[in-house]
Amino acid sequence: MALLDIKDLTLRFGGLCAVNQLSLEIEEGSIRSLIGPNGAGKTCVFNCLTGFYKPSSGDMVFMGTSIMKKKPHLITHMGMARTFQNLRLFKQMTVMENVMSGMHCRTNAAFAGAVLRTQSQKAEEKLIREIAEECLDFVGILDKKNYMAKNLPYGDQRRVEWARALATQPKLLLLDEPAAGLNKEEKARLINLMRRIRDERKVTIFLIEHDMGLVMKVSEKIFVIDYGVKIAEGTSKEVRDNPRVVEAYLGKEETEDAV
Amino acid sequence: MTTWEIFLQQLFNGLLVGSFYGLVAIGYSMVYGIIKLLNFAHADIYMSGAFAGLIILGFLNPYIGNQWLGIIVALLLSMILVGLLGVAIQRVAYRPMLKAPRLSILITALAVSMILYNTVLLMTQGQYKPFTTGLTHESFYIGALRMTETRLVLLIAALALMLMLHLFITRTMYGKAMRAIALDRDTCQLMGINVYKIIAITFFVGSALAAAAGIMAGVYYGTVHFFMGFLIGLKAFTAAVIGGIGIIPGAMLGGLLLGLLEAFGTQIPFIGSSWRDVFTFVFLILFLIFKPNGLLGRMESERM
Amino acid sequence: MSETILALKDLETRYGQIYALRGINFEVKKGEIVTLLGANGAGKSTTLKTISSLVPASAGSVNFFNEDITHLDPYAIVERGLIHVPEGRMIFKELTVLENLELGSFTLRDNVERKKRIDRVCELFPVLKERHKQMGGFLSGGEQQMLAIGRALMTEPKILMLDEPSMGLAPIIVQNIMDIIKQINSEGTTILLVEQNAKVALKLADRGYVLETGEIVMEGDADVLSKDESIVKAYLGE
Amino acid sequence: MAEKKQKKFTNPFGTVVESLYDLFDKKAPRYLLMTIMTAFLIYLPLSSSRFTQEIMTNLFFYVVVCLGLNIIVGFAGLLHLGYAAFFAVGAYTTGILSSVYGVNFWLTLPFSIIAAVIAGLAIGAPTLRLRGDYLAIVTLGFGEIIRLTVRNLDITGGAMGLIGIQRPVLFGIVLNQITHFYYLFFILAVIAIIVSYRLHDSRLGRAWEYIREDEDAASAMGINVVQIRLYAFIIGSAFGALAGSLYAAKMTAISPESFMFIHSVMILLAVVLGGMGKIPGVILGAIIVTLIPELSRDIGQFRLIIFAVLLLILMLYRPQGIWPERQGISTKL
Amino acid sequence: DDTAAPVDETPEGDAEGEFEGQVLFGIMVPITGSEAADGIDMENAALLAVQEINAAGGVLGYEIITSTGDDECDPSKATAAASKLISEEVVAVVGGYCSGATLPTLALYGDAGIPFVIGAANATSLIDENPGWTFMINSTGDAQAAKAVEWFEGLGVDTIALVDDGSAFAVDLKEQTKMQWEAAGHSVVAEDRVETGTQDFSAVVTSIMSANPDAVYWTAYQGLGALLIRQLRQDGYEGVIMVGDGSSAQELLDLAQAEGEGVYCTAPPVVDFLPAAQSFIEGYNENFPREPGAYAGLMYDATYLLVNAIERAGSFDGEAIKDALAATDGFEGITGPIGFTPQNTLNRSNFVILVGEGGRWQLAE
Ligand SMILES: Nc1ncnc2c1ncn2[C@@H]1O[C@H](COP(=O)(O)OP(=O)(O)OP(=O)(O)O)[C@@H](O)[C@H]1O
Ligand SMILES: Nc1ncnc2c1ncn2[C@@H]1O[C@H](COP(=O)(O)OP(=O)(O)OP(=O)(O)O)[C@@H](O)[C@H]1O
Ligand SMILES: [Mg+2]
Ligand SMILES: [Mg+2]
Repeated sequence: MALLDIKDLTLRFGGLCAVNQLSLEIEEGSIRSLIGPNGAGKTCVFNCLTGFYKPSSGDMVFMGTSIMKKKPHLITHMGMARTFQNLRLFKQMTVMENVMSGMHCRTNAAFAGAVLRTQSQKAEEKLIREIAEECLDFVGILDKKNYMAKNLPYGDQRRVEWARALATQPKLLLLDEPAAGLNKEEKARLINLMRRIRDERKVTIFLIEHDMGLVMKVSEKIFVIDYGVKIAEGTSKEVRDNPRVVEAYLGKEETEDAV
Repeated sequence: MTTWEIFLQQLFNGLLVGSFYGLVAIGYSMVYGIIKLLNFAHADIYMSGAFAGLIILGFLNPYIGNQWLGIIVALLLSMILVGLLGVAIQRVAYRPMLKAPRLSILITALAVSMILYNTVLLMTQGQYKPFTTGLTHESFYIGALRMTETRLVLLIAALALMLMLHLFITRTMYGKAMRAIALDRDTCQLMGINVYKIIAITFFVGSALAAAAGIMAGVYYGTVHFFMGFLIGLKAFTAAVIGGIGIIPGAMLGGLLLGLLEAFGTQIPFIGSSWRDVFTFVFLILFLIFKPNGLLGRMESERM
Repeated sequence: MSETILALKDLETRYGQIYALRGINFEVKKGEIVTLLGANGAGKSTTLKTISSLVPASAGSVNFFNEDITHLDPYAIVERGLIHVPEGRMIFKELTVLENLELGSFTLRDNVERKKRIDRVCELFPVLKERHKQMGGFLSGGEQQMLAIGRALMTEPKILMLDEPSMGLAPIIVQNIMDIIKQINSEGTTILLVEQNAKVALKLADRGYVLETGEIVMEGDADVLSKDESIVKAYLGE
Repeated sequence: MAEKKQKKFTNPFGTVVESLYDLFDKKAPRYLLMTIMTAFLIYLPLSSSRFTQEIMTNLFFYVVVCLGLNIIVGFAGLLHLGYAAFFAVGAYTTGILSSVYGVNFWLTLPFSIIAAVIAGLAIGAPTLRLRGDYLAIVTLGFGEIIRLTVRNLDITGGAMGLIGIQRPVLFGIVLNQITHFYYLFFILAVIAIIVSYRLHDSRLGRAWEYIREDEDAASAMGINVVQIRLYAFIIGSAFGALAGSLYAAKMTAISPESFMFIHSVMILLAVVLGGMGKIPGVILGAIIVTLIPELSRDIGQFRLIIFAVLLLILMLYRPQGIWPERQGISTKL
Repeated sequence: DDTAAPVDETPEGDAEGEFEGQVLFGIMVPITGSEAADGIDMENAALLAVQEINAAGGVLGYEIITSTGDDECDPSKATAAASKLISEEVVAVVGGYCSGATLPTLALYGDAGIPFVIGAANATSLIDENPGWTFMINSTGDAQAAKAVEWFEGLGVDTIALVDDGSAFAVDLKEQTKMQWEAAGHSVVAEDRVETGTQDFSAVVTSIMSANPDAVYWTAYQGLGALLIRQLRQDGYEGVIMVGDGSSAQELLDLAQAEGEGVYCTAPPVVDFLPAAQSFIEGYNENFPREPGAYAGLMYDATYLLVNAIERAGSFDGEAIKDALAATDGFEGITGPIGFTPQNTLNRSNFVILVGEGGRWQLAE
């Protein structure tokens, strides 16, 4: 059975149908991409999956459980993590603290633990730090752990977001335009990183991206939506040759400009 | 009094008080709308306005008397004066704080409030002052409604001021600029908007309207006092929130609604006037729970 | 050779202790499209922000039509005809498309002229006409970008500075936007363009500068740059 | 934009203060300084006047309530304008139990906390999803509701308030001297400081900070925003209630005037002035807000104006608070 | 026992140099906050008394100096103010305006062994909290209520409405009046309350108008009282209006303007009608830019009474002063003879009924 199964998902804002009867499956251990024109409803799909928007109808089944009515924090708890299209770091906090936030849902010390400094609370704190450092190391910015997040260059801020998402120890990672604003070189590293995340950490990846070169290189299967409706799905070649996709999204120009 | 008379009377009372609330609430809302500041000093601006009106009317009395002509001239002069006071306060205490954390500017507002309030306290030695006018309070009836000329004129004046403001906001670029500044100050600068000038205008208008309300209250109630702003400040603030804070028509509507609500709420036997403010605040809380953005407020829609 | 209208001299900008610009010099001539290239954090956006005075210069000067505008307020710079479309589009999300456009011409008193300009912008971007009553925040990314450019055009600027106009846009829209920039330029507006997508940028531009950690490391005509080996390696790939 | 006009002077005073703060932020000097201060404060009543002790007791009380409010405002970032209501809840719980039902003072404390938790839940649960300033007005309204209610009810003694609240007895000694209360409030303040520090450096403390910084991102990280905020609300309220109970015991008489809006505002003022979220900052704020008006009593009628002007200048001079949470690159961890 | 000793050295500033030393009196009144007006007035009266006494040679050969503790009409500020006075080792304290704020200080003065003469505050709850060191020279609420009931009955009133502002003092008077009025077989047809700082009374006025009582009794202070009177009259209320001692200042009539005509007041002995007080009024007007308010006379008396008691005690010892105060009998103050009940309250009712005529208070009796 697929890790994530979206069935007839529909999201309406008043009269606007942002996502329309969308169905798709993400298999465990895969890298999948979602593309489509601006305003097609891609981010809305992520927002529904992570509980930020409440879908009007349909069903989303994650690891065998429906997450239709679940709050964002519970969904994260179940093993889904996301990054944001416009960076949403804790800007005034250090990189380390940012990443430590990911461990919140895997730990449980509360008031008593904090005030009494119990043994288990101390052990937990230690674990949180270890995991956070490990995740920072994984994305390659461990050396900047004590910087305040807002002082990092854009590219590094993106990495903090990835590390933070990884620290929640997810099964499924949703990346919303991770390459926006990155240059060539960084995009290449991003591809490498995504593969490592999948292979070394066994995390399934679901990606939204406008950089077609990157998308085609990294994902085995691509879904294309337009006006919230799925208009195509398949391998990068299939998608690229699909006339509907070319007309709605790619345009006539050559598009292999990435990487 | 029959129930019908009480109803009519309270309807009118509610509208009149509500329009005072509305005038003060507009200032809260405008300032909140443009720089997201809960301007604690606004209630004291209202109070200062009343005192300015009293003093100016005293000066004018020998020349043009203290009936409607005198009152109107005094009203206009003190609106200008207090408007300028508002601008000056803005310049000294708020503008340097625009980049600071939002709660810090709340504290400077508080400091300004304390300064204004205590200055008037010192000057009046804490005494109530009579606001003497040459108006008579002879009453007449409109149907079953007992009415005085003063009340009628004040209500009309308050509504007219609100209407003028509404036109100013909707018919000129200033209104749009104010809303835009509220949304994003930096981008406004990139549109060639002199943000500080617009903020200053906002303070001028808001303060002038509060002053107008203060003077009207003085004329209507006949006394002024350094403490007079406090409660109406709280109420107007509430009205602004009910209407959807930052939204100017909302403030007017919220003010009127609150005035009516209080007028009728206190006539419910169980509530009575000792529970009036409890009633107001319970209503406010319930209202916000069910309509978190106020009457005219929109859900802020943010994209992830 | 046409006249130089914008000149930066030894411009330096700091964020606290961090130097974002370490003394850069360049100039833009009338009618040109000039592009700034550079890696993440090189200081491209900071350069534009310093020119438009959103962040203060710590040293050096900016000259516009031979006037020193380094220490003017941003709105005063706009009044002189230099306009900046910032990173991330920055449209007013809770105002309608029409209101956004109107605010673009805030400095203008003449309502008739304002209407004329709105019509002109709508001609360039027909989508905006369709959506003129919609809240800005509900537009899609590409439409927001068009609105941001259209709004900037409302002032009829002498120089238009665009910061990454193609970021986050679908390929088909990127092409569209670039065409429009070309058109605006051909109608007489000088353009200073910052782009990650170096390929697209160099294709469009007359000249380019390359920034690295707050310094200009290379400059030249666009077609020369696009053949330069290091540029190809760093920015164009493959 | 405003930066453009900012003068580029570095003020020497600021730098000195800053380096003092740095000193205090390191663990070893901090412990040393704290030990010295504790010793001094324990010794103080032995050689000082009643007035000094009264003021210091008042200060400790303020430290406790400010730290309590700091959990809500500083840690969790919720603007609370009705905090006085929570120490009213504590004070009245103790007052009623002790003066009407004759319950031993110490036994009233758990009830006082429970009452505060219930009040915190009642107001927090439905409203904590409101954003920003709407919460402020709700809490303001709640504060007024509590004050007016205790003023209008019979059980609370109405406008005259409760009188005849029993003095607590500890080890057979009836606590009725100002010195007794000095030590009692001192101990409470020390506990409040320790609890605040520990909360700040814990998972819960970080969660508050995440939510304060970016609510959506926090919930995407698996943080239950409403629940964590509710924690802040409840813990902060409990602080206030405890302080209120002790206050009732010290005053032996309480009335609605002690819980007016202006008190909520003064506490908030202390927190923001000192530096939201920063524990030594909040304590400093409490000191300024209690001591300056007291010490300047002799100035008479001008003192509140002078206080307000001072406040304004301080805030303009240090917009982040006198001792703010952090600046520049953090060296924490 | 910490008996306050007089300060022994003579300060340089003393021009006459005849005094043996100085003795410190405390004055506790609100001089800031919402009740500052009356508080400042009371402070003035005490200062005037001290000035006169010093001019006449001081007390026991000592010059009186004063220290003011500002209670801001707030209980917690009041305990700080009281502590301040106690720490400064005052010999005795005069003052006490807001009953609520005065209440928690009684125990403090008691513990410290400092006699406290209250010039104004008169809620009945003060009696219960008095540890024996407090002396109230203003009649308490019940005496005032009795006076009000008596007067209403004389006017043939049967139904009344009671309005207060929620302050301890006003609620106390209201409760007392209600109890006594109902005990006398009449009915209270409306009870209302307004918040301090309210300007608009239309709700109260409307509910009074619909209950249509023969008389309205306002038990709180003049500022709000004037507003109530104006709004009642302007809305056409034609019954009797009476106000309590909190509103007995001339200010009430100034504020109520034309509508103040015919309003009654149960007043403490207001100086204007006291033949013995004429020189006080002159002295007050000379020294301060205002008219003496309702409690100025009592405060002036409180100060003189204290000095009198010290002289009778022959020492500055707290215990001795307390005993002397308790033994006071027929001390002739400008407000009338003063003596105390076993509970240390005034042993007679000193209330008078005033009526507003031509914009001034006149004795109605
Ligand atoms: N909160 C909202 N209220 C109303 N409409 C919304 C809301 N959020 C999104 N929309 C609309 O839903 C549609 C889809 O938006 P979405 O953000 O999912 O697009 P997208 O595919 O991510 O585009 P892009 O590539 O530009 O990010 C758009 O037309 C947008 O205007
Ligand atoms: N507000 C700020 N505070 C501190 N440092 C900043 C700030 N803004 C930018 N910087 C730093 O200044 C440097 C230049 O940033 P700038 O945004 O100009 O880069 P850029 O060339 O536009 O990069 P990108 O392609 O990622 O947009 C970076 O190192 C960045 O970290
Ligand atoms: Mg998107
Ligand atoms: Mg940039």
